[in-house]
Amino acid sequence: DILRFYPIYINLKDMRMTFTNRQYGRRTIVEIPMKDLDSSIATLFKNHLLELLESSPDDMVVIDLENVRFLDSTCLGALLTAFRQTGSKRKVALAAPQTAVLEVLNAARITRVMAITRTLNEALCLLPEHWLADS
Amino acid sequence: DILRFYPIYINLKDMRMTFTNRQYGRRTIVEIPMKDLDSSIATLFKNHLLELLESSPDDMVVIDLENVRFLDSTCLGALLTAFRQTGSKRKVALAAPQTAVLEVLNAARITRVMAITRTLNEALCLLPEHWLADS
Amino acid sequence: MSHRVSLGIDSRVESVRFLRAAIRGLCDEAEVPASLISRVELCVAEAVCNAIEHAYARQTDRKIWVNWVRHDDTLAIRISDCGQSMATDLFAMARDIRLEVDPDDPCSLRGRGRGLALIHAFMTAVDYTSADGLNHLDMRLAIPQSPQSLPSCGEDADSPSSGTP
Amino acid sequence: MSHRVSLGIDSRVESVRFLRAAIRGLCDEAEVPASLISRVELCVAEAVCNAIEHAYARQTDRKIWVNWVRHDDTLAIRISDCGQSMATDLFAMARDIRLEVDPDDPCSLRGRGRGLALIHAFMTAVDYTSADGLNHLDMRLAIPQSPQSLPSCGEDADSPSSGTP
Ligand SMILES: Nc1ncnc2c1ncn2[C@@H]1O[C@H](COP(=O)(O)OP(=O)(O)O)[C@@H](O)[C@H]1O
Ligand SMILES: Nc1ncnc2c1ncn2[C@@H]1O[C@H](COP(=O)(O)OP(=O)(O)O)[C@@H](O)[C@H]1O
Repeated sequence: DILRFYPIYINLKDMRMTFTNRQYGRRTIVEIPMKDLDSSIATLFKNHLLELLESSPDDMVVIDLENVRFLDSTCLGALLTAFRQTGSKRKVALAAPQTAVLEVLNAARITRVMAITRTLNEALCLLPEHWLADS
Repeated sequence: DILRFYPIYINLKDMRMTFTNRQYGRRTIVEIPMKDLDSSIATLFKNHLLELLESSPDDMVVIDLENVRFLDSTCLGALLTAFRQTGSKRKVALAAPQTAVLEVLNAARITRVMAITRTLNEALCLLPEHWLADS
Repeated sequence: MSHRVSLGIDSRVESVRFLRAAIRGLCDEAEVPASLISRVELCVAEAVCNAIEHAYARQTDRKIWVNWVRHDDTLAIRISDCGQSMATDLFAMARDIRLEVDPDDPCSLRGRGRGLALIHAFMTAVDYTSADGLNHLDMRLAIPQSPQSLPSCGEDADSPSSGTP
Repeated sequence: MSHRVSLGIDSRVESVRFLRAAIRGLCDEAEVPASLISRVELCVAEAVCNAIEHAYARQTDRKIWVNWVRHDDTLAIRISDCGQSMATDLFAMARDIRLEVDPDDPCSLRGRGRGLALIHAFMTAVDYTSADGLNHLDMRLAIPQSPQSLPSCGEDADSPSSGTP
């Protein structure tokens, strides 16, 4: 396995935080260091996802939501536009969302276009045919 | 052991709560059902303690603070005046205070007149000579 | 008995997380079930972000007020600003905005335009009014009564539990 | 960067616990250490109860405002009322009021008169001012910087942890 990092530095909550990409075979895991995916970082979140989707167009993407306690409409929209701009060719999975985040994802019926898994490992074990996009 | 109850009904936090006395040998345990000993119940708290101290003047009193997360100056004062009005004859112990409550008790150096114990059981096992009042 | 707390922040997105934290604290103290607290938190954040972005066009030195009232069976929250009002028909339309994504409809994958729809989805009632230069978004959420808030000390006094510890 | 939230309640003792809950939420979000949060909570409650009891003589329909500001290294909280002002010398005297009980001094076992002394004991600095019909109690608390709030991502980028889960 080759480890690759695409850190984006942002000054948030008086400390620097960065989205990180971690390679796992043909999958890229996006790690989210902040507790809140809110409107103050929606643009950064979208740009990070777009850059990732463009730079390695064949990988699957797993977004690790385990530490995220809050997701608002702007970051939900960031996720969806990034997904849309790849022409729905990319398979995206959302791993380990907390209850509050899951409620927002469910309100948007997001499983129609992406997979949701209970754990990160489940996402990494998903077979291509179970990734909902394009299916 | 004889079980005696002196319930005082108060309408607090939209529900009825009551201080309860429980007899344990020659000790009376005062149980506090509310999380906050604040100014909205300081008078009730003082009256409950005074009534107890008058009705059974020879018992020791153990105030079970385990569930109390907040103590303000008015309830601290209620405790001290009730104690004072018995002529410092009564032995009082404060059992199992949480950190925030302990800080207030320590700021008043209350162990000069009452015992503080880590657990309720420790208070019940205290020998009379270790109860600080009158010592 | 009703309980009321009002809150205010400057119109900066960086302040919204503090407002959310205060709302969480208030709802928790008011015994709002945890599953509803996260909805309230989201809806307050969406409404406040709308005021910052649309009513104030991202000016950061304006004020936003949140009035939080806990009634016995409902939570009533009003978000107020003194910026640009929203057209009444725009607000009425928001009720019908589809939240759901549809793989065959790229428009359903849009980046914005889900805030009011989420508020409608999660709150029991939502209203928007403007008067005297002030705009108010009112949301109400029905709160199920918790069993422990029913009177119970009669029982306690009648059925003493076994006494010694 | 500083963060500010203002809060307001009616002058009723029953509302104070909600204010405390909001303050807890704010301080927690602002990464104030837990041991200091309970002190802040107490001091805000003491100051607000003083305003209710002394400035407003227990009238329940007046207003009390709390202005909460988190600076990098301090918390600044202002409690304001528009009632009866406290005499300046009374406030100055409070600094010397003894909190400690003394078994030989019945006066040290008094029921009241410990609120301001507790505020002085727990806060770094306290001040009281009146102007234009408003009274302000200002308290400041120094907050130790937590190590995790120092920049650290340079390290993260240089020393990747072993990759696969
Ligand atoms: N508080 C407000 N003041 C003025 N206009 C608003 C307000 N809230 C919403 N709007 C209008 O309604 C539209 C839909 O809002 P919303 O569903 O929250 O999505 P978004 O904010 O992402 O556009 C906004 O684009 C804006 O035109
Ligand atoms: N906000 C206030 N407005 C007017 N007077 C006040 C205020 N706070 C305190 N005081 C005065 O200072 C005295 C001491 O206050 P404090 O130490 O809090 O004790 P307590 O409120 O129990 O009397 C009060 O009795 C009152 O006379």
